[in-house]
Amino acid sequence: MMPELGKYAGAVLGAYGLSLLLIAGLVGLSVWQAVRMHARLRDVEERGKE
Amino acid sequence: MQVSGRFLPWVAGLAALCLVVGLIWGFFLTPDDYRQGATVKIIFLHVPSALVAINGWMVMLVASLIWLIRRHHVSALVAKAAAPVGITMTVIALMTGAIWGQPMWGTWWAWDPRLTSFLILFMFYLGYIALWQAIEDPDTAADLTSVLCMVGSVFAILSRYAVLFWNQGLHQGASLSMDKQQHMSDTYWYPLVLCMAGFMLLFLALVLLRTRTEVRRRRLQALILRERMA
Amino acid sequence: MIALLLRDLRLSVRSGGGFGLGLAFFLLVTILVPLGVGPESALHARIAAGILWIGALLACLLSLDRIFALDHEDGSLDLLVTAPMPLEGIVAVKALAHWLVTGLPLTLAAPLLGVLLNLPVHGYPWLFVSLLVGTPALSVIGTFGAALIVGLKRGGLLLSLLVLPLYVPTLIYGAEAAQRGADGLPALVPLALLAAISAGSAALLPFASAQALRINLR
Amino acid sequence: MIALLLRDLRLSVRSGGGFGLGLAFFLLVTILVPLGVGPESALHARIAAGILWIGALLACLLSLDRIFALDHEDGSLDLLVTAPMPLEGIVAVKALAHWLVTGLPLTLAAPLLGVLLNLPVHGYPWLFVSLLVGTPALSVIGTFGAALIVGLKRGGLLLSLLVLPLYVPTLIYGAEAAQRGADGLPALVPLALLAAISAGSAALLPFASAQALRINLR
Amino acid sequence: MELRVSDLSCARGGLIVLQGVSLTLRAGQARVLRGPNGSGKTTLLRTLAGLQPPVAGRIDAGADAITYASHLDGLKATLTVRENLQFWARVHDRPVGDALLRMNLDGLADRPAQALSAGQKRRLGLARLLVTGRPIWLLDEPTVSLDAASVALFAAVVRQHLADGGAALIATHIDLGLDAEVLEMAPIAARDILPQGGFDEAFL
Amino acid sequence: MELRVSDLSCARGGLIVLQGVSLTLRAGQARVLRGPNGSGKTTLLRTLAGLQPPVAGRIDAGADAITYASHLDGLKATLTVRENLQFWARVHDRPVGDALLRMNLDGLADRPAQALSAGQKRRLGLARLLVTGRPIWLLDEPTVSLDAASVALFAAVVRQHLADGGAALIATHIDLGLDAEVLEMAPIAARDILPQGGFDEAFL
Ligand code: HEM
Ligand SMILES: Nc1ncnc2c1ncn2[C@@H]1O[C@H](COP(=O)(O)OP(=O)(O)OP(=O)(O)O)[C@@H](O)[C@H]1O
Ligand SMILES: Nc1ncnc2c1ncn2[C@@H]1O[C@H](COP(=O)(O)OP(=O)(O)OP(=O)(O)O)[C@@H](O)[C@H]1O
Ligand SMILES: [Mg+2]
Ligand SMILES: [Mg+2]
Repeated sequence: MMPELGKYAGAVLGAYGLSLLLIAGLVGLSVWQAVRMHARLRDVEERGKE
Repeated sequence: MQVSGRFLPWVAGLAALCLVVGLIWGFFLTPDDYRQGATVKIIFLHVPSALVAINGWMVMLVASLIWLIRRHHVSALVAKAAAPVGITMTVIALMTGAIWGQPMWGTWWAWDPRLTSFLILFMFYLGYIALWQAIEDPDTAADLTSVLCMVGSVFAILSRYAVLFWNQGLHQGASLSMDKQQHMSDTYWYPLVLCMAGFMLLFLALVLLRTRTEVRRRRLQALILRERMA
Repeated sequence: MIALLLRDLRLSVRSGGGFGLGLAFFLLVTILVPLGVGPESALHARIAAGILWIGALLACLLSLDRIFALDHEDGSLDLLVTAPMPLEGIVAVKALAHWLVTGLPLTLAAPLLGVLLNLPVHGYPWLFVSLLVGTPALSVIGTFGAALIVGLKRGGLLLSLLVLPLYVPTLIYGAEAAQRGADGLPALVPLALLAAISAGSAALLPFASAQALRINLR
Repeated sequence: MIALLLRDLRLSVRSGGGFGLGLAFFLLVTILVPLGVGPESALHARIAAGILWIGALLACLLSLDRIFALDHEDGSLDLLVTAPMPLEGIVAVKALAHWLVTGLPLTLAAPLLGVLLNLPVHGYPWLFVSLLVGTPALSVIGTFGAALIVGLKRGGLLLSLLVLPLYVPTLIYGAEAAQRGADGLPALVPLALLAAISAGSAALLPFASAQALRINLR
Repeated sequence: MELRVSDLSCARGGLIVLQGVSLTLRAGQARVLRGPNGSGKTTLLRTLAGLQPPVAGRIDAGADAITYASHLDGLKATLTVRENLQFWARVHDRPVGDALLRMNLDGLADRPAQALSAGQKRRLGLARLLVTGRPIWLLDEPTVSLDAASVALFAAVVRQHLADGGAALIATHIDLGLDAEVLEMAPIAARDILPQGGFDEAFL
Repeated sequence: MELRVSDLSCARGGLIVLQGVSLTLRAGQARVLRGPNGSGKTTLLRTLAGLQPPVAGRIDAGADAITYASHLDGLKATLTVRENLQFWARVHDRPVGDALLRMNLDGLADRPAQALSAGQKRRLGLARLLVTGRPIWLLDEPTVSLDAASVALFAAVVRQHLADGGAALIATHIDLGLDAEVLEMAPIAARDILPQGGFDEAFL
């Protein structure tokens, strides 16, 4: 399955790994912030209704 | 909010699809280049992220202009939301480029014009984000960052020419879609297009998501202020 | 307007923050570089023009936050804004005053400091002219940055971050002109481009600065 | 004491003046140098260690005036001095806080920026270690300088002038250690001297700083 | 020469602080703003002075008719008392005249401003009003740090200004002994809290 | 716990400003410093607080007995009201207690100090006195910017402090309604205006 990367394996894997890590980090951060903000807003809105 | 809420899952899904297919195709199913060996595979990350990084700034510029002219609040928040995505893409392009440069040019970094202007773009993003964070009042922050974005764009173009004047570099010339045949065979081209689409959609999805978060944040602040006064 | 210019000049002479210290910083950078990179003079000659330009740029940069911050802290900026003067004029005068107390002395001192870094002989006139033409752009662009961060507590380093990318074209053309001059190559093209940047930013940026100031003060 | 340390750290995180901006300045200096001296990477490799040390030193230098000036302006320095804490302790804590928000991040970032300047491979560990050992000296000496100029309006550049000569030995040994490391030469001697300077100034200078502060406040 | 304010709303820190402020100030009139700490006096004066935009409502005064004296005096520590005043006079293109004498500063004319006591600084800050030559004075707690004699001196200066056809709006906690109507802050305190058309409203 | 000052001389800017100051402040006593602007109140208080050395004379108070509230409040703009106070409490190694409540700041506890009005900032500055736990308070115009209600509140706080065995020396231009002797500045103003000992004197 794994393609033969030859002597450049480190470079290619490193590039893919780092990039995916960064993208995942950004996506994770965005989602986390979105979820948290949504929850806090809901809290406050419900408090307001009472 | 509603519109963006309806679109978001689709955009995100499409982005994920394009990315997964494009990257898997690029990574597993393309042959090595006769000159560059396996390192060509980096192109599927490098070029799309560079593209998105540049266009991210354009998006910010347009959003800032809309805010300054029409005072449309959401567009200011779009600009704010786009900046972190843009800077991440810049970092990805820089890093993959650097990793690619090591086998190709024998150095991680060279002061080639394209690389240099990319580094300057990174600094612009950094300054822009820092300014957003430094200012308390959201309206003031939106106004000032918009002014910065516009002046910055002018100077970014100036620097581009300055850098070109200063050094003729190592980096590949532009070989985007128009004359692709001359530069790149289809084997690389199709997955590359897919990846570019994927990165664009990812950018769109993230900006939408982050804008929604920013809108909620503003709403939350407004509500908290109201409570405090009541 | 002239009153404002005179006041700014007098203030920077009185508080000792004007010429003296900008120059001193320039001198110190020029001294630090040989200490940092080692004592070979051939090496120094090659980097002299660039380092002198960078030193001038940093010295300029460091004095930027004084342009508005002092006036903001003691409330006189509010009063100036409501005075019968166009804000663009105030901003332009401030930039001019900054250039007179920073850019001009730096330009005059640079050839002297060139000696320390072993600048080649033909380099001197080019270094001087390029600084003379380029430092106004540094002051004007810097005034814009200072206007952006007025009112932020100690925005000093944020200011550097905002302004430095804007300084890039000026630095490149300026250092390139000086360097080519030093190497005995034709250097008129970068010098002309440098002059264009200076003229352009002096003509247009005061409007952006005034706008930023207005936003900041409300 | 710990309260003071925590407060200082919190303040510099809140005001955005801490890590971020010192680092940014470091980055900017590293970028400016190639723009100034031209794009040849062989040249960069030769000056990399020196330039990185100078950059770290300048980034450190620029944040020095915050150490006491902010507290002095809003009156809290007067209150701290009359609080039940030894002044030497206050000064030492201030220096520590400064190192934590400036020197430490600079040290961590330096190897990354080495890439931009094409630092030779063996240089990295030496650069890192020399900065780790040397930056505390920069903070302690800087605190002394800051104590000397407390209360002068915008003593920023005066401060640079006072402190830079004091920084010279640190810079020389630090850059020498990093440079030798990069050239593959033995570099333990300058490193040991650097460590001695750091230890000595950390042990003795707080007393001088406290004295300077006492004189300044009356 | 008249200051006419109608239905003004002012915001501070994203919240509406004042609402429905209407007032008219004619030549020779003074008005005292009175209200507890945090009731928005400074906010109102800054809005009238044009230092922050109103959220709603209109402010009519001639061009360049208003001058504002805030909590800060706008003094340059290294300039002498006379130089400080001369600068403002030249900015407004008018002579310094007897402003120093009238604020009892003539003995201190050649001292740098940093060597003044708190009250002396304040007197110098107020002397600026005299050299601007503007008819409408907005004063934010002008008597802070002043001793009784200086307060009386300043009240006389204000009275003279009114007699000369000027007008003054003064926020203060103490009684200046002026013949002025009081404008209470309580009735104009904001009822709804969030700014209209501002950032927040769009998100509610 | 007693503050005893004998034959003190103080200088400011190289000139002797006060001469022959003697006073004793016992537990439970307050004293009001009264004098026109520039008469040296700030100079005296700074000298007593140990922030500048006396030219002559002695100051006796226990170690760590004195705390001083100057024209400046020593607030950090980016910290909240509570954090500001907590910091001073931890520096003095004491609990915050009900200081916020007593200065009527509890509603503002989580606001950053920069978002306070002038009077609210001053109240926070004064709340610091409560957390230092020191018996002798030196107050330099504490009521600047305070409205009538806050002045009364603060007077009550001072009264409570005196009842608890504290002491206070207060420079002020207004009447706090305290049962305190007045110390006039006029008699202690310097008679011979000579430079303070040291450098200059050698040349006279
Ligand atoms: C840190 C180093 C690098 C940076 C910052 C960088 C940046 C960029 C940028 C900004 C683009 C432009 C994308 C566009 O025009 O749409 C690009 C494209 C490209 N880069 Fe790099 N690059 C780096 C290193 C490299 C290396 C080492 C290689 C390979 C040897 C490389 C190969 C390419 C290729 C093939 C393209 C596509 C050109 C095209 O079709 O337009 N890059 N890079
Ligand atoms: N930057 C800010 N952010 C949020 N709220 C603020 C800010 N500045 C002031 N406020 C609040 O706005 C209100 C009005 O403040 P303002 O300064 O106008 O009061 P004031 O009447 O001048 O009070 P004082 O007599 O104490 O000077 C106050 O409740 C204050 O807490
Ligand atoms: N740095 C200085 N250099 C020279 N003289 C000064 C300096 N600072 C203050 N003075 C003078 O010293 C005298 C005493 O000042 P001080 O500040 O103690 O007065 P004060 O009683 O507190 O007045 P206020 O009620 O106005 O606050 C004043 O005449 C002042 O002009
Ligand atoms: Mg107020
Ligand atoms: Mg005083």
